[in-house]
Amino acid sequence: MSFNLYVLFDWWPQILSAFGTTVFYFIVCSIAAVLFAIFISILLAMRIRGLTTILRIYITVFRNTPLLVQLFLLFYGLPFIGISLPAFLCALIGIMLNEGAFISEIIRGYIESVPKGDWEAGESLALSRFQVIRYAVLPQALRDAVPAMTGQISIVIKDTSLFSMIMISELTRVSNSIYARTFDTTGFLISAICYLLLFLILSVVSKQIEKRFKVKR
Amino acid sequence: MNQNKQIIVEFKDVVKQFEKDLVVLDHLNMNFYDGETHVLCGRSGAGKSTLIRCINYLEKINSGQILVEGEPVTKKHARTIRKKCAMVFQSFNLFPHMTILENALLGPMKALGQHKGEMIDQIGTYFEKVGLENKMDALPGELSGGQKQRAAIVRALAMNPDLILFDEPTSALDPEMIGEVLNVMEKLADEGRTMIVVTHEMGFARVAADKISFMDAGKIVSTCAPDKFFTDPGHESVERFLKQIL
Amino acid sequence: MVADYLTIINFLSAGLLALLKVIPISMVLSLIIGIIVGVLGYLQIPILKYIVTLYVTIMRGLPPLTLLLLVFFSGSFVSPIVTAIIVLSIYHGAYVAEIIRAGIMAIPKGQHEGADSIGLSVLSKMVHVIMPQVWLSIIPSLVGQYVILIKDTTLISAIGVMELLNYARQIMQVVYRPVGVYVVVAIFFFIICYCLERLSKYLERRIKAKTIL
Amino acid sequence: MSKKTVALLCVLALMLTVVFTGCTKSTSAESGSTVAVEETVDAMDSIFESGKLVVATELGTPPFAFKNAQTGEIEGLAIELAQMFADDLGVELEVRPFEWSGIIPSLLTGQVDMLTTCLTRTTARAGKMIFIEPFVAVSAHALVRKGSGLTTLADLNNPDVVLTTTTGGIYEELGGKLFPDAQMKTNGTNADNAVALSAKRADAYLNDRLQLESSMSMYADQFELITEPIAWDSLAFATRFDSPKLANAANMFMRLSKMSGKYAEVFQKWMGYAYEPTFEVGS
Repeated sequence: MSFNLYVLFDWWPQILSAFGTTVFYFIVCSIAAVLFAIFISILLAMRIRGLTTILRIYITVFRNTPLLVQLFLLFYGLPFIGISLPAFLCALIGIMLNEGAFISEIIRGYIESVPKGDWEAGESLALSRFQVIRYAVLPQALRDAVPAMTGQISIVIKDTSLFSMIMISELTRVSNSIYARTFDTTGFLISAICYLLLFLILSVVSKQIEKRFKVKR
Repeated sequence: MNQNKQIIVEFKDVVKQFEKDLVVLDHLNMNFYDGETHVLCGRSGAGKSTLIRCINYLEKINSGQILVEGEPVTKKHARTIRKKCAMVFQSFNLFPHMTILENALLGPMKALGQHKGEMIDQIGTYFEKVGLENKMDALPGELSGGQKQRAAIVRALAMNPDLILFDEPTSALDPEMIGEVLNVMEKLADEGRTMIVVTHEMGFARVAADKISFMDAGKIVSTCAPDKFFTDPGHESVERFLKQIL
Repeated sequence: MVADYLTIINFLSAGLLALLKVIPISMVLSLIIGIIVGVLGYLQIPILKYIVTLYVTIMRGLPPLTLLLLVFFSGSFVSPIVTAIIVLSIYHGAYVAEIIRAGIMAIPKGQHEGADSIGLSVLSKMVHVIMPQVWLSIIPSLVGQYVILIKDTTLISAIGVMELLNYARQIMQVVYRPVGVYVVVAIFFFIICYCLERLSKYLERRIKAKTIL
Repeated sequence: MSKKTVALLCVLALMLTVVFTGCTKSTSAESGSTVAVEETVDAMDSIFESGKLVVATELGTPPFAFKNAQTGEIEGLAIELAQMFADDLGVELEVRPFEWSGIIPSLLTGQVDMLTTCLTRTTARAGKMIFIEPFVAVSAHALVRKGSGLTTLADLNNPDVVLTTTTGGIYEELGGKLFPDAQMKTNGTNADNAVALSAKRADAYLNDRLQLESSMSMYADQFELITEPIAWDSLAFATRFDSPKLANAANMFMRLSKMSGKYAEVFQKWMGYAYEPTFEVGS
């Protein structure tokens, strides 16, 4: 395991574009996952009979099966039943469903820990259940959930490495292809550094967000 | 005198029980009248809080009927009734992520569908009334307990309610802050607002109440005007209660 | 149709064997690494504490797939399955270390002071006083981490370990039912992970009840 | 105080053991090639000692090596030849399946004695291992969807065209060289590539003819080959540089079985057509 600079000189355009792809997928997927999770946790908090059961099943299933299997099912399985989604959509839907399940579970926890009095205060202002969630409960829960959520989002960075297996030319794929042509593992080291860089940037940003959105009670 | 006033809340044979055997409201019959400040007192666990929480459907009753302005309190009517009666809680329950102005605007804007522009002046005068006109943009977390409770009262007033329910509004406050909240409540009583107040503050009851009811074990034991209540309540358990706290 | 699924399950069972090797060994190794690093992280020994922080940060920021490929192609380890076990253990060891460190931190200060006051050494304090209390509180998060470890074993197909997912991809060419094949794989993981999740919830409740008593 | 230090030292020692075992492992692997010159054992010798020839193969490559869905046995042309070779040596054969990307490392790290899989001979690879005489020569083609409008190889060299091939295979590099303007993608297995082509995620799938034909049989009438080959691929077994004896024996086996007609028999059985010596395979 050694770092050979020539890899960087020979392959920097591919590495740069792969880094861009990774960043792009990370941003798009994490935004989609968070929005989807918020949507799911609102539906859960609405306590609509039947729907709640379905959502609980969805969350349990997606939390307890590997993301890679879900991606393979979406990418290689669905075409057999006539649904051929492009790789981008498979990646997006895969992360949205998988991380969405994890994040909505986090948000649900914080929604449940919003003091009961705040629900009642919202209800006594004659707000509908949705309005209570939308204006009184969810904003608090989301602010409380920021640290746990950014932790989960940092996992999305790592999840993007799985996209290498569904025809997306991101960091891991490109370093693998560098290895296939040069038998040099420097590509993996470079991508590892890129992932760490992204992770550290996200940690700094999330510290700021945490500070900014902290709820004083 | 009662005959001149309209009944605003009517309890008809109301039973409320938690679990199987814990009866909180025991076949309760009671009328509350428009324009009156009605104080409910009694030992803790007597069912006072439950009684007023049943009025705006925060608690469901098991049998009997509650009418608010002639309308039955049911799940179907819950929102219409809540638009008419605002509530002030023991622990304020202000939304911590909004400024107190936003707290006060939330109900009128989202539940009553009013415009912010129409409301903001009126809410401003309420804030002046409670002495918080300089704090409107503060978050609840930045305020003292007394200030929070006064802000919560503004939030209730902002709904322009026919009736305000107070659920032990001073119990969670430090002693030195109780006065500022009671002052505001006295002002409201003087204005002739309809209020139902659950409180242990007998001083407030004596000064501001039009009527005082004493509750014990899920029943209203005695209802009378304050001067009579403190001198000749007419019931032995009320006398004992008064002796203990005065 | 049923025959197809029997073929699939029969075919996949070989992959199960590989997983039965990888999962328990990685669990134990990651626990050992986690205890050592977690205690070291708690003790805050100069210089060493930076190494611990560096290790934990790198493992938290690095995708396990990249780590697997890097270690595997660097050729430092003998076989894919050994690489898989070592990488999974090192990777999850960091997370287990964080769980254990947090567990130690959560033990009331009085316990440390009590142990110090009766003259216990650091080691015997850890072994006899602190760790027995830590176990109880960390079991739920430990089980949660193991669920992630189990799911991460699908990644080792990328370095050629013939495990469940790899067999699944092979059989696709023979039995023409990719949806079915992947669903069978998903069900397998679901059963294991769901049982563990229930177990951790159950233990959490038990532990809570115990501390209240 | 002293007890504390002792305890700390204990923990430190434990930590160091972990670090050191890690180090020794990596140093031994790095210095493996230099050590090999002095004291390594030719795989041939260890094969006789253990009575077992261990080979690596990739399963998703019918008719060369694949798992029979009915019996669960690994079989195919390459496997049968390996079996014949083991029989000649008088030892047992152990076949270890790997995913394609793990094949070459499995040989280089000494887990197996020999690769008996569809290994294309390339100059770069020849620097890593000894190639045995090829066991089959196949042409490599591009597989396209019928009616896709791609009919010649020249059509493929277009920025709009997405090419796919197996991850870690030689066609990734070759495709990049032959069609520099096209986009080069990869998928894990032959079946995955066929899915990608069928689902229009890729416009052409590059691989050797036999692999492509198995993909065509998966999707009856959907695909067609561009008949002009992109390359000729001679597939060969391979062994390590530290095992010249094994390489020598394997070469001799390959040559003799072709001369004796045994090879032609096996070829007919698996390939479905008669063996004709080509300029390279036969000679």
